[in-house]
Amino acid sequence: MSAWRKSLVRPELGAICGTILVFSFFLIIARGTGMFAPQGILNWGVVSAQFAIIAVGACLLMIAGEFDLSVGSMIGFSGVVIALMSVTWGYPVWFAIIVAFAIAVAIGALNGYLVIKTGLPSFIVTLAFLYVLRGLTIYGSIATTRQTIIGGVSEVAAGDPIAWLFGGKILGFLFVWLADIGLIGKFVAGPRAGQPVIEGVPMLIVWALVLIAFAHILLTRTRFGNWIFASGGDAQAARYVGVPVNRVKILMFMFSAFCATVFATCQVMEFGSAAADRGLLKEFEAIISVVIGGALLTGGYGSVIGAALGALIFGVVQQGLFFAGVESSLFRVFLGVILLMAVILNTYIRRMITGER
Amino acid sequence: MSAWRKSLVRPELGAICGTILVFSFFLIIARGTGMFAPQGILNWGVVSAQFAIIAVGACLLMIAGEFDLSVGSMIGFSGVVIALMSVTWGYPVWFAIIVAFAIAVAIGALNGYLVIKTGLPSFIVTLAFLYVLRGLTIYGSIATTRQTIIGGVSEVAAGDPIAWLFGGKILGFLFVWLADIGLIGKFVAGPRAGQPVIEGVPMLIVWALVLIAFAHILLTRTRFGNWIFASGGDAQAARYVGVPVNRVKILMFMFSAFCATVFATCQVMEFGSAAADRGLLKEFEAIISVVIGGALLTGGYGSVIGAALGALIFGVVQQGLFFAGVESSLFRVFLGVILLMAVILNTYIRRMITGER
Amino acid sequence: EGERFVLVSHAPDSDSWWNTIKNAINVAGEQMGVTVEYRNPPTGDLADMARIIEQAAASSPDGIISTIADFDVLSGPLGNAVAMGIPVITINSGTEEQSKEIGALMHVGQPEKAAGFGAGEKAKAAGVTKFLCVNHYITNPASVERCQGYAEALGVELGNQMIDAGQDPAEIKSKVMAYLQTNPDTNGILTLGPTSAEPTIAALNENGQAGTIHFGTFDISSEIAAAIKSDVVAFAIDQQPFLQGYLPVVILTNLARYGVVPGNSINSGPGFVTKDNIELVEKHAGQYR
Amino acid sequence: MTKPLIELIDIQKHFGPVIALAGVSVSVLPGECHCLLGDNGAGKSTFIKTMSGVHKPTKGKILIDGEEVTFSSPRDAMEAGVATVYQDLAMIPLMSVTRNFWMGREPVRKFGPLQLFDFDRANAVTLEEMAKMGIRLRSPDQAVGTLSGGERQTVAIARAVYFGAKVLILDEPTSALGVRQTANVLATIDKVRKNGIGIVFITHNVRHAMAVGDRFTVLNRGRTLGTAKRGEIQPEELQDMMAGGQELAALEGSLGGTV
Amino acid sequence: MTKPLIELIDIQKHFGPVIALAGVSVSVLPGECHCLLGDNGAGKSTFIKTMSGVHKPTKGKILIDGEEVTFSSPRDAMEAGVATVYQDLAMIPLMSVTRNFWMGREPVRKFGPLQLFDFDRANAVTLEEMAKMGIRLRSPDQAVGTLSGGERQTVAIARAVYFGAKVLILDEPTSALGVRQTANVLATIDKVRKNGIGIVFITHNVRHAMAVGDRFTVLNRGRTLGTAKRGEIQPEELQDMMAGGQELAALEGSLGGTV
Ligand SMILES: Nc1ncnc2c1ncn2[C@@H]1O[C@H](COP(=O)(O)OP(=O)(O)OP(=O)(O)O)[C@@H](O)[C@H]1O
Ligand SMILES: Nc1ncnc2c1ncn2[C@@H]1O[C@H](COP(=O)(O)OP(=O)(O)OP(=O)(O)O)[C@@H](O)[C@H]1O
Ligand SMILES: [Mg+2]
Ligand SMILES: [Mg+2]
Repeated sequence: MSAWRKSLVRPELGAICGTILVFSFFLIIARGTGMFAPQGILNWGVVSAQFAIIAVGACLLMIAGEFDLSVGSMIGFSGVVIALMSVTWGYPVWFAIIVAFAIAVAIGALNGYLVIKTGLPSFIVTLAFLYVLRGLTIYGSIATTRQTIIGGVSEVAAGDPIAWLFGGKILGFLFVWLADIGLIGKFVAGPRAGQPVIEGVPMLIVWALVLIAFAHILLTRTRFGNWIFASGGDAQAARYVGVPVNRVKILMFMFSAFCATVFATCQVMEFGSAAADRGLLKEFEAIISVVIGGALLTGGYGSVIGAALGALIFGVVQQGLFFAGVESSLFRVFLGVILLMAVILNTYIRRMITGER
Repeated sequence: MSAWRKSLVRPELGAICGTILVFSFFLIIARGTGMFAPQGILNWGVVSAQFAIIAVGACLLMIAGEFDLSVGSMIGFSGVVIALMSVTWGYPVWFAIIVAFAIAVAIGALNGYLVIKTGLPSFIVTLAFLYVLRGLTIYGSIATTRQTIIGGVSEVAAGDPIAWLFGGKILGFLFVWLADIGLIGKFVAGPRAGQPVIEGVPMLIVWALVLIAFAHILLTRTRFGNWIFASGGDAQAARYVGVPVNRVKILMFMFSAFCATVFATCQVMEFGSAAADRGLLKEFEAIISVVIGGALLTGGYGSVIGAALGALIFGVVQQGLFFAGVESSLFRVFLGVILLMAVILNTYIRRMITGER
Repeated sequence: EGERFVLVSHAPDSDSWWNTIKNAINVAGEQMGVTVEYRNPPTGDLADMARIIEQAAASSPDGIISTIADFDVLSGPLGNAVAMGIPVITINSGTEEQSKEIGALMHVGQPEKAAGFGAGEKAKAAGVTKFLCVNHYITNPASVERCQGYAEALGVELGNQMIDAGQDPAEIKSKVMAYLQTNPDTNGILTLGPTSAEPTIAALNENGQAGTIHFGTFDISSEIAAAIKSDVVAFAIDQQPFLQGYLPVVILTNLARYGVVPGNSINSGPGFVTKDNIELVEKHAGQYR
Repeated sequence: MTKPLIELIDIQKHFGPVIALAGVSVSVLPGECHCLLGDNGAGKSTFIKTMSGVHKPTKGKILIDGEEVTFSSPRDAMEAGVATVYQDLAMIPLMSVTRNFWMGREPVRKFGPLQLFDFDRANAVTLEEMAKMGIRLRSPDQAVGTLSGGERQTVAIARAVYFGAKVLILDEPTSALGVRQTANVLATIDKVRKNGIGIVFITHNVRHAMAVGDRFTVLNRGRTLGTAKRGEIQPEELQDMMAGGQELAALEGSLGGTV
Repeated sequence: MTKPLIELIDIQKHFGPVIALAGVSVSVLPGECHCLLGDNGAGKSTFIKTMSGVHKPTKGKILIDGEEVTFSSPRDAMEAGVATVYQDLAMIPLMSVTRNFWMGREPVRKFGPLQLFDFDRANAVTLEEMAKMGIRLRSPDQAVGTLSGGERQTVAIARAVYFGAKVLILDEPTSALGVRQTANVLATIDKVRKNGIGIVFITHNVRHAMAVGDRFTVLNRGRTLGTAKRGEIQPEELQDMMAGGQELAALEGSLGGTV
């Protein structure tokens, strides 16, 4: 294999090709629709960032040999915990957020503990939690507020020291400048007339980038990353050379729950409300992003960059079809077809890399 | 192991215990509520029969070593095919039903073919079909009728030679007689005053019983049943002794699609309409029933009777909570907990039987 | 000529009720010679809906028509669209006040709670004291509000009278029958749309209580129309979705072409469909009604 | 000389660039035990997989009773009377002994229009055949997973024997067995052979081979080093040919200097 | 006499009712190659798993440099200088050679507050160590799955050797190797031994054992048949003890009468 070929043949190759293809497609199809204007980019950027946040958690967990179907329910659960605590019970928002993270991570640990202790497939254990968490979320919000949506978080979050980390926007000055030199538009009416149409980069995107960078470095550049690969590749072999496999797996379940809670908190802070139905089917979307990104469903192989690209493809296709004016129900058809094609391509690439038969 | 113990320790033991437990529980909790009156029995009987129909398909498929996440989408798809063909395009209902079965079974075969040919996990392939089929269903019904609920099937189905097989009721005379001798009540008011409270046994229940009997005999008493076990237990070993593993697996995918279509057809015939969102998450419910019934997620082990009892537990718990007046959103929590406990118990029983470590 | 508008709903792909609105925007689009795109979050996730509004704004249309399914979630993106100089009309769920706060031109529709309240008032007049609200979409806030409004009009606690019915017709039917069997003193039923109404009608037919319980529903379908005619269903609350789709397109077109716009919000409903006016409704049920 | 039951002539098998077999000819006579020996990777497994229809040979002929045949699946080979017991893939632990025993050849009984698995007969035969092999089952319903590794191997052999194959291929049947069970297997091989069945016995263990073998073929990197009759060759020679004895001897010498 | 590196005294190990080890004592001296031989199921694997911290002995003592220790995990054993190469579970095919080589003992490099996997050093060392074992890697990023079975085993041995274990346990390292790679492994064992490391070498192959062994212990049904020094015992005796030779001889005799 030449150096050139070697640098090319990597787990995320399929996702890279996919990304190029998808962008070329939409550059042709949806050129004039504003999809690639600054605002349009921000739009699919935010959607992709959302997918990326949960995909990163699912990716490391999948490489460690497990997966988590309770991600979607966890998103609804964490959001409702924050809203209940801050709005209904009047605790400060920063406290509500910390408690939500603590509970979510503890549930992730419980997930992991059950998988390790009972030796059951994570499919079953986390499927049980998919139902339990969603049930608790609906029950909790109805029992306390007689509603499944709890609003008013924005008001109580104003001036909170942590809330900004999830709902804020940064680099605003940059967009003011860009608007001044005419590169992006300004609002022309309403109370915000004169301000640039893009207020700043939402913290959601920052979180996505930070999590991707963190997970990528963790996975590829640290000792712990090697343990993640080893735990998923062959848990027994890893144990024999002293890798603390159980700890690695439980930590990855916790990380997956952490990512789900980041997702939930950003959403609650941005929109000011939590609803019991948030995150429905997001577990599948996370798994799909990861698998499109070249990871192996059975563990031991994959790439965070690939998963992030998978999320990008997911986001761009979803929003791009809207821009292109395609009937939205066809999105699912596209998604299924992309998934199948990506997996077949990835299998081929993986065999080339690993000599698997 | 004594003969007594031996006759007891079987795959469905866990489900049997669960059934006894669940019934005892509701006999205590919901005794006075009419849950165990004839009408109440019919009530949870129908719900359980629905679960059982898809659980049977999922059970054989799971024993053959694969599973099918597209069951729920297939339910929506088949229903819409029938309604579109009969109501919108005016074909006779029997023809629409036959075409729906043919298409569904063909898609099942395609699922199986892709799994066999690409060697991909069935999780991924059928996840793709979950999205593709749901997308096609919604798109198809909107594109042709601008609606996602297509009604009016009852009118066109009147007098149809096949429709009755799915939507009819049998043994009506029995209930008239039972009402006459006073064993069951009669309507005292309303348009049907004087008729027995139970009109007959819905064909749905008949289908469930027939499918359970068929699958149970197929699995435990025939040569083909042995091939199903062998294909799921160790495909390679089975191939070496001449079991046509690929054919077995593809046939089981087709059977699973067949069961989904039975489910869909019964529903369309009973309610007179098909909706594109029917069957949402039914794949999980089928898998849960099967797993509660003692089958092994990875194949090669399980029991149709167990799966049927799993469906019964599912239906009784769901309806029982209503009879007992428990907050209905808690059902999901119960379900998750039952699933976990059942699987742990089943794992223990299985190890006892198979000497697995 | 050829203006482009985007209508964003909160309904999942599979929600049948919105077809009337889709038909309305087609009719209006043809009549006015404009294109109207219909967009919705595929799973009904309101956060996704916010993204779609942002995306619609980014494609700089000549106007946006949107629901206010959740003011908290949608006020931001809709406000931004207004600030970008895009005319916005809000429809369906949401209140006039919320619409004003966002800066929209007007609101065409009826608030959910008030609609539920209206249904409750009718029920109260008919002597309903204990009721069942069949919620097939428990995770959707609007549907909970309908039940809540109904309960308030009756002056009773909602409590366990709202059930989480799920979307499967057989399960809805069985749950309704189970509920009625254990709560035989129930004398009122509210369903929130065809998905829950049709199995409930089937349930009442089967347990012989058809016509003996005061039964109100939201929205209309051919099955519901038939049930109204046979006295099983007392009324269907029709917020006349056709108007919610049709009027905004016409208004936005006129605004774009001639700069004229009505000064006030428009109440498209509630219209109560009863046996008296069912004939006309039935003809267009599911299409224009 | 008796006519061979099966004759493989100049079999070649390539896996892409890998040449697993480069022209191997072997024949099996009725009632003989033909031992196939060879170092790891010599191609023994590939060769017997070709013989039993799992692989199609890239080149070469297979003759059964003198007539050329082509096997397109293991079933074909089984039907032609070639049965194989694979070392790892013989049994499915989750299934009962009876189900395993009859897997792929289930006896059926007519029940009206139905063709049912004839469990009465199947169980009876299984118990009987296992008893012949010296294994007393608690019950034919017992899962194979509850048997010891050796017992599992024995079930597999009993099965192949029972189905009256004309040629019985055993891929390292003794490598996972204890001494007593090995002795049982070897004794069984002897019994089977006396019924006129030809046996292909693959092993690493020269002692096991010498105990029952009539002819010995050594494979080396996909080629035969020739076939020898019993008595024509000494265990030591066989051991040397098989384990690359000369090279090892050289190694021993070189190390010997340093120890 | 030199002091043993590790001494296992009267080790017993029961799995429920199964007595896998019924009192085995073995010691390993610095610079010696101690061969552990035995029939299948004799308890060899169980014994070395006890030595390497995977199993806790039911009874018995483990002394390292004369002091009693208890291993509660493989990590403990590794840290005490006992490294093990398992036959099947040595390598993870999906991971690169470097990642496998360092698995569980990754070298880290400080990068600000971060502790990063030091790939430069890891790759360099891996390449070098593999070269020492006679394997030229295309690249240290190469997945282990692309190596031959023999090469994989060699990586595992190279790894254990590199980590400078005081005691190196090899569980049938040669059973999946061709002759040339076997010779390589044996030569490596010899090299390692000369650095004063004690080696426990488990094998079925008496020739391989004789080539490098200094002492030989034969296990049989969880018991030792005693330990012999090199030169005190002949290969034939060893073979007989190990493979239950007498029983086989008897069998051969009984069959001989019938052939
Ligand atoms: N499916 C395959 N694809 C590619 N190469 C293969 C395949 N099967 C076998 N080989 C190669 O063919 C050669 C012979 O392998 P084979 O398994 O037949 O040896 P063997 O004599 O049975 O060895 P052992 O004693 O280890 O069982 C080896 O080099 C092996 O790598
Ligand atoms: N985890 C376990 N649970 C129960 N019994 C076990 C376990 N591990 C090993 N045994 C039993 O202990 C005995 C010794 O097995 P062991 O694997 O140590 O033998 P061995 O000498 O390594 O054989 P081989 O040459 O086949 O590798 C066997 O009877 C085996 O069945
Ligand atoms: Mg082999
Ligand atoms: Mg061993």
